[in-house]
Amino acid sequence: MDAANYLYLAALLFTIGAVGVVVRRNAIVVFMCIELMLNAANLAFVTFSRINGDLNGQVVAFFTMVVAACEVVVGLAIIVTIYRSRRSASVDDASLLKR
Amino acid sequence: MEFVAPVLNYTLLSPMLILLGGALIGVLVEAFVSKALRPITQLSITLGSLVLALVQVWRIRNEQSMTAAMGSVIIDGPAVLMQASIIIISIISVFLIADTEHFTALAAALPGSDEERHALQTGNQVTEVYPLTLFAVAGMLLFPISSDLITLFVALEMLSLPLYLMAGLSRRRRLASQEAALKYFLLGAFSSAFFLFGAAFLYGYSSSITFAGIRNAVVGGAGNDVFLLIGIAFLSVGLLFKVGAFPFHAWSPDVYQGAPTPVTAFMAAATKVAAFGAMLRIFYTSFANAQWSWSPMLVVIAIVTMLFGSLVAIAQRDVKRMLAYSSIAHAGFLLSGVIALNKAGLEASIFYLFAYGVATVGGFAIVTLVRDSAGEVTDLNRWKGLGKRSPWVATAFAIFLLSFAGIPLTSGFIGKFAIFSAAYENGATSVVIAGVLSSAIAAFFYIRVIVLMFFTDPVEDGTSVEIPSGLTSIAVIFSLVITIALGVFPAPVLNFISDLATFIR
Amino acid sequence: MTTSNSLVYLIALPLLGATILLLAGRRADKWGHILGTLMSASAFAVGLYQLSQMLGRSNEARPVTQKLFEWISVGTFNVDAGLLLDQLSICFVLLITGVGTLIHIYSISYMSHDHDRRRFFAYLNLFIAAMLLLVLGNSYLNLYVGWEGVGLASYLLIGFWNQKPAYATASKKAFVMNRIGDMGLSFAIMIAFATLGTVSFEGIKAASGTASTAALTAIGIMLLVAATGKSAQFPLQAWLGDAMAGPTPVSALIHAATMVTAGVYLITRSNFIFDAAPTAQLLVVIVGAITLLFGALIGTAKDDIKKALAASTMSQIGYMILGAGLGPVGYAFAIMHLLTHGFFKAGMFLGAGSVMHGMNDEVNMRKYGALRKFMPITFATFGLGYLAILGVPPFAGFYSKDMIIETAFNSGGSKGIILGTVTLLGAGITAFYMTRVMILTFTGKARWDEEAHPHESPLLMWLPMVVLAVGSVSSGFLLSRGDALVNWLSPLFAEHGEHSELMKPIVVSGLALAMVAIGVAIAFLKYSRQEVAAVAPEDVSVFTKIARQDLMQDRFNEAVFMRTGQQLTQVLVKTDEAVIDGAVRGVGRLALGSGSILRGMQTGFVRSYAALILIGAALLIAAIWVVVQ
Amino acid sequence: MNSLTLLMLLPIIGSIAVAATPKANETLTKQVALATTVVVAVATIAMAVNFERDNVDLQFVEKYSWIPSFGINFALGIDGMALVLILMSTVLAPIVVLAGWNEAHGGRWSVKVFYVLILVLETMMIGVFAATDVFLFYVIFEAMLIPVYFLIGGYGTGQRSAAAVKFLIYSLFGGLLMLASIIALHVMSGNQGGHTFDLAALSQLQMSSTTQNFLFLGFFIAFAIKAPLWPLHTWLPDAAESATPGTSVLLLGVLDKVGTFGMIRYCLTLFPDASKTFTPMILVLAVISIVYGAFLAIGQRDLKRLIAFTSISHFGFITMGIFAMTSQGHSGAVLYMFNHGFSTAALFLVGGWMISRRGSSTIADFGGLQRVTPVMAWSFFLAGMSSLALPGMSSFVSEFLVLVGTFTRYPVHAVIATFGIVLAALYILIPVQKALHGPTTPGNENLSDLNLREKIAIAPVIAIIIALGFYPAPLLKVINPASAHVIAQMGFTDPAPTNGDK
Amino acid sequence: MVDLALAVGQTQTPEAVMFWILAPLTVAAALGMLLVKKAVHSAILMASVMINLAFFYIAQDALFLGIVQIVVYTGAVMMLFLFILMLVGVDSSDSLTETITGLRPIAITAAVGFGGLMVSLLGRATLGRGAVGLESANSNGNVKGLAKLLFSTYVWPFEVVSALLITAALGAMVLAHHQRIQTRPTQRQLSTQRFRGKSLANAAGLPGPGVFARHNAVDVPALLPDGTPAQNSINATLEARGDMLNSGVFELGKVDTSAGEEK
Repeated sequence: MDAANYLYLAALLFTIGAVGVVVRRNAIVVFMCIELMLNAANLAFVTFSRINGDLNGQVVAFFTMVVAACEVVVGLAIIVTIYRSRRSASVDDASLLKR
Repeated sequence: MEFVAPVLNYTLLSPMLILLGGALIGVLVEAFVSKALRPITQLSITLGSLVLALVQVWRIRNEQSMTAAMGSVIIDGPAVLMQASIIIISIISVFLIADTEHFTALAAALPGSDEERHALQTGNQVTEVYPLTLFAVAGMLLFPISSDLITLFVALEMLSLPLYLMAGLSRRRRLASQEAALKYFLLGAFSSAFFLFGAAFLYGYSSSITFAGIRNAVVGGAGNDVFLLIGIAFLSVGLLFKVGAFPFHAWSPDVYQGAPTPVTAFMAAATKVAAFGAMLRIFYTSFANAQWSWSPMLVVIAIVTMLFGSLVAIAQRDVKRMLAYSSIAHAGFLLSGVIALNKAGLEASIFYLFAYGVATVGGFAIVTLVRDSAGEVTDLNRWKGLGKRSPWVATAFAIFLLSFAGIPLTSGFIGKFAIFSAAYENGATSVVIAGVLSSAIAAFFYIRVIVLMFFTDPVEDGTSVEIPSGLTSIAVIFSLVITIALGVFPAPVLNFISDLATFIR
Repeated sequence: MTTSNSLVYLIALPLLGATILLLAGRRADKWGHILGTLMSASAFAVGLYQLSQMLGRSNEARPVTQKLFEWISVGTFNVDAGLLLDQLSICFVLLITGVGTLIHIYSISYMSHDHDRRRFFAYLNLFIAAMLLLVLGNSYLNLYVGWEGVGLASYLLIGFWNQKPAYATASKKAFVMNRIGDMGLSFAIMIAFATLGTVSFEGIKAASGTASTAALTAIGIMLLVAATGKSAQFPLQAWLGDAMAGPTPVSALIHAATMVTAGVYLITRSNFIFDAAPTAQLLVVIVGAITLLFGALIGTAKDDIKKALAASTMSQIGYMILGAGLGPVGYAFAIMHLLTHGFFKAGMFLGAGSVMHGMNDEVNMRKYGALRKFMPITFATFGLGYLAILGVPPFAGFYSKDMIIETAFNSGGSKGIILGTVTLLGAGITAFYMTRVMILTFTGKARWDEEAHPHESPLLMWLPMVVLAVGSVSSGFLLSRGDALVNWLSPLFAEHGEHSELMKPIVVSGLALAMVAIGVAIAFLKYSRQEVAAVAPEDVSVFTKIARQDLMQDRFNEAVFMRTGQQLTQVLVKTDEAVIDGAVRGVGRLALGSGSILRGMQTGFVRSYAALILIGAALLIAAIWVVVQ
Repeated sequence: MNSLTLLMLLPIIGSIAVAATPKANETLTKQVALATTVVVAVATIAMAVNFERDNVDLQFVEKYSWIPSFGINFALGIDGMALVLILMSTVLAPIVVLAGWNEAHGGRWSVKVFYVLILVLETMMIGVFAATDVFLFYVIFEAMLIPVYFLIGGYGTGQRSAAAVKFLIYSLFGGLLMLASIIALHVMSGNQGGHTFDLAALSQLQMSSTTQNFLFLGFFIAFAIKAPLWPLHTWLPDAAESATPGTSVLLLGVLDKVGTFGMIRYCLTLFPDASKTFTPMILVLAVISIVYGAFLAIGQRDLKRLIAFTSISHFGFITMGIFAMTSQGHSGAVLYMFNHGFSTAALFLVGGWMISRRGSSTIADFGGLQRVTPVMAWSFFLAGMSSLALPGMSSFVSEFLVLVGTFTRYPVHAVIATFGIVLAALYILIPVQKALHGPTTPGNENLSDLNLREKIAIAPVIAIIIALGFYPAPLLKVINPASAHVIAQMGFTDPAPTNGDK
Repeated sequence: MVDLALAVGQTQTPEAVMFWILAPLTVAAALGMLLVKKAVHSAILMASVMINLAFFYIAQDALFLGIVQIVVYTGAVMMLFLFILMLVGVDSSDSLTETITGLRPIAITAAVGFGGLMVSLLGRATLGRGAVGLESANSNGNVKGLAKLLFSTYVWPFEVVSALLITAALGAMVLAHHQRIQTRPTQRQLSTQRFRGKSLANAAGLPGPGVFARHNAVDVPALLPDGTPAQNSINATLEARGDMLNSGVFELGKVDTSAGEEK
């Protein structure tokens, strides 16, 4: 078993998350894709932690989870607010500001 | 493996602690102080803690420490300079924030609803912006002094989250404001994912998450550098996003336009200092020895950013968007300070950041003053003849614009000169030439605004300049004085920077 | 060499007059003409005084210099504001101030009805000063100042009645064509400085001994160009006819007696250059020969009395130039002809002015006729001048012109024969057209307009005419008696060996007189025997038509230079607007356009922005991938 | 001795005084401005008297540390060339103020602002010629644009704002190129013994010829835009057309001289080798400017544009003289700068009066002014004569020196340039004929002649033009040592007379 | 990447088995997130990815993180997502057709390029040192090890994170909290108001949904006597969610009444 496989997995998940941000329109799904990217990063951290043989990576992953939780709170609050104003959770509808 | 109790050097951390303390008090004020008293209380607390923090920064100006917070932060000259710059810019911004009329009366109320109208009538204010500001400032103070990836990431989020929120709190054009918040948030989170992913690879490469450890790994240079390169690239994506460099700039015009103008001013100025501070530190210390790998990348990004910002700014019709693109161009100029990778580059960047930040706050302060019955007027066509109606406001704005354009005797010129000199010294001639070219392009749109204000006859459409309230006046005058003083007598500040600007590793 | 402190007064007095008259404005209207005349007269007095001083000294000591101040001094380029009065310049000084003063006097009366008489006198004074500077300057650069100064004065005087657009145009034309000539003088000075290191007469004379022929030829040709411009020689002669737009005294003074002869002065003054540059000298002769025929031919067809006289002037100066081009032998004769011509041509011009004065400013000779009875003095003085220009002995022209014809014949070889023939032919044609002028003006039937009431001019006008007539009669004899002028000038010029005589003087005189007789006879047959139409007939030969149009010279200039120039100007104006400024504006538009296009990237959709970030990141990865490969 | 600083401070003090005058009392404002400029002019003349003219070193030297970390000093000092140009600037200033007494009234802003801008500009005009620190020079060079920009855009006529923008953008573009060069100099000086901007020290820098060429171009293009050299000239006609006459005088008469001054002071001194490399190209441009400017002037219908194009031609002469590298050419060029200042001033001021009276700047709208307004017509005529370099006018001396100096080294260029003098006759005489001569056309019958103030303003200009035409020695004696010094530094000696051995 | 091969002892084979089973599932779930229409389904798939990741964490000696991933991340954070999804309309589905011109091909190209290059790069990476494994680091137990780091080395960021949490809470409050600006009216006030209003139309209370309508579902508005639909008979929430049926369909005038007249 090669630990590198985890890294490939992380890269794939990260890519999928990034694509999700681009292709999905529902703000919540977009946000979930971002969470997916963070999770991919966490997986990379954990894997590297194991490769490097120290726990710093795991600490980072832990911090990431906490920070991500905060981000989720703020992000969802913003999404709800905009949903309440616009009656739409589509990120495409929020395009007043452009050019 | 015995647990050793952590030792924190509270003196060195005090600027941040003071601000966090102030923010916490602010939160308590929200809970316990009557509505009527809240604005003044919050303002006093905010200003007080900022000033106190500044004093504290001054007092630790000659300190150097790698262990102030168990190795999580570095206190050195550049740290002090960045922190001082951020605090000064924040103080000016707070004057703007404190002025009435910018923030929604009740963020939870639907735009156009009775509830909102009622809240407006009763003079309700979202005084939470003060603690949010303080949290953001604290994050900004932490960002450029972080010395490991965890702290860097936490600081990044800490400065970002309050800004995401504050971007959505505009009183007028609330839908646009909320949209700005959404865009800022989504893209910010997106970019911080890249940042984190990059951090993971750096950790993988160096088996350390401290800058020093990364530096050692880079110097030691074992194996091939794929992990390092990926790490640098993705970390840069996060950082470049924050500074608004092409192609990671796209959020900034929309957010600058949508956010309440004081917030725009604050984030345009202070965030840039913080982000570039962090960038300078990490590139100057950790990645310095891998210059071959990132320098070409940054050169290309810097050149494209300068040109892109300048070119697109020409085509703008909205003053806030124009300033946003201008700030993109300036991000390009500032990147040449990173590319310079020498002491001159560091000094120049710090000077530039401060000068640009102050002028930016001043510029946006003027934007808050130009309004009609529906609030701020940002359509440039309606700025016509401003010089006729309110010569002083227009003159002040013109001076800020001239500073952006880098006309001598303004701070912008000294900054531009210094930063391009530093880049040239490092042989980045292409950046200097692109910088000069895009400065010429940029001059075009700055001057066009001056033409609009001074040489075009006013249209009678109700646009008027609000008589500046005391607070905004203070902000404008303060910025103006600094902008001119740094243009005419930059020597003391330059010397001060020069004495301090050395990263410890 | 003698120095003097008083030379400057020659120039200063008329200059002072001009300055006072111009600055005082209308306040000086009452006495302006008197002051102007006095200034001119006092300059004449100074000239006489200088002459008397000069006569009292030996040949070598005669030239007088005065250094006023250091004018331009940069590196080795040192030019003093210095004056030189020698045997040559004194002739000119006296001619200029003498004839000038007479014309001042004449003008008092001639211009008495003009509102701007004071200004006229100011210009006249200015002209006198400039002309004196021209002949007194001790270096080419000083000469150049006077050279352009007389050009300016000429411009002002030709355009004196510039409210008439044609006159204004004429003055501009004169100035511009003169400037083309002046350019030649500039070139000559530049070449002289570059090759010889100096621009003073003295210095160049000293250096000319050792200088290469090429350099001297170049200088000489350029001086010739200058001379053609100022002296209305081919090919720059076209302005002179138009210059008759000026008041008649001006034509007399500037465009007959003095300024137009400056070219002769220049060539004579530069004798040391031309003597050492045979090619240039040959060109001088050719120019002179062409012009003398050219002018004479034009003169045959002109009905405007002043233009006829102007053509005659052109032709006569052609004689002088030709004479000057013949080298050391010819210089003195050229000068002599210049002086005698100064008298008789000025006299005739004043006569023409007098006629016009009496004929309501009519200039068309076809509307004259039979004026002899009404203007006896004018007729007499004009007639004496006529005889002089024809070269009838013992009038002035006989001495001077025959000398030139003789010298031409004797210049050797086929050149001598050609030149002699040309000069003889010229004499014949001169006789023809001058007789034509006489007949049309003074004899025959009156063809006046209704309102014409011809009368003799007042004293102030005829007195100068009389004085000049006396000069026309006697000057030739006086100057040639015992080779007075030749000997007087000889120290300035190189020695010349005796030429083989092709023809004896008496033969030449005989031939010349014969030609004159033929010319007069033809004119008599053509104009005295037949009715003269009051309106110029249109059914004339092609040659007449061409001659009437100044031998197509104006047409040529217009077509070749003016039109081309105008078109070039228009093209350049458009080019500047469209191409150069267009390029500048294009750069601006390019920036604005690309800005607008790039602006399109900002679609407002957050997902596009994310895509942009993703692309950016992908590009970074791609870059790494390339690096790692 | 800090007389130069004091001299620079005087107009600033004056501008403060102007700003302090009550808004209602415009006359007082003007009087204060006039008094200030007169005082400055007198002070400059006093300085000129104390100038040791045979001393080729900089005089009235002063040096204060300004931005030590970049090695930037506030360093002033003048040689003969700078003295002459400062003299020109400060003497022109009161004339402009007096001549344009009512210029400020048509402006967007108050009369006070106009004079404050003029006085600030005067300070900069002194400083830009006196600076011996390259950075200081650049700062003033760029900062000068701002007052001029507002003077054109705020008080001009017609398309004033567009013209002002064009002027500013053009100049800024050139300035930025120069900035790039200055940055390179700064860095190189840092690598070669410490950052400095001292002109003398910078001229000792070692650099490769490629570098030198590029840096030279940076400076030269900036200067070639300023002293408009074909094909970088298109801003000038627009600016001159739109600016008030007084502004035009300061713009063409003084500001544009900074370009030619800079070519001598900076291009030649700092990059002698590159100057030599580019000389052939520059001379060609100069000759094109001479002829092209003249042709364009002939083709203009607008009086102000015409004058602007004549200046392009004249700047061609100046540039040619500078790069001819002979003492005659050089001294001639410097003298030309001075003379051009006055002859252009005369043209613009009188032209301005004509235009303001007639209410049109189209030449064809005038006619027969000589009969209606003789003094004005004469003034214009004399100004024109000065412009076409009639001998006896000061410009003749300089133009001839340039030509003769050029001829000794570059005969072909000089010959082509000399054709310019014929064109000059045309471009002056055509407007003279159209505007002053001919019958008095409708609309011109009732124009008033110059009043006393205007006469007082124009008299010294014409007096200087004529006096220097006959006696240029006072200036030449000051200029010659400086020019000779530059030529010698460049390693040139005047070509000896060939004695025709070509 | 050979250097990274870990000798992780006995667990090697089981780990590999687990990996090869779970990893495809994880990727599939992640891809599913992009492809399903309903946001709720995406959320469920996301949760499954997270749980899979938790297994990977545990497999890689990150026991604490694995647990936290399940309990906190999946349990709390994902629930928050679902909660909000419920709020904004649980069954609203997303059209997957791309509306922004050219975005999809660009996105796919970028993604394929990005992912492909990443994978290719990782394949080339060498670390120059062997993989270590966490045996020694976890010798005192994973939790203890982490705790030691958290509370000593990383105490400062740990502290700062608290500020972050406060920020988040404060932010959520700012955006969501409706401050009561007026005192709530009492029953009495309300009824007074009802009768003193301009119209007495609603004095007797609002009509219920479906009354007189051809359908009596809650999302069908009642019909007024004149046959027009009464908008106020529908619950505001339904209306806000967009679940109200078009009342115009039920207008009496639109009902085909012609049949009765035909014989």
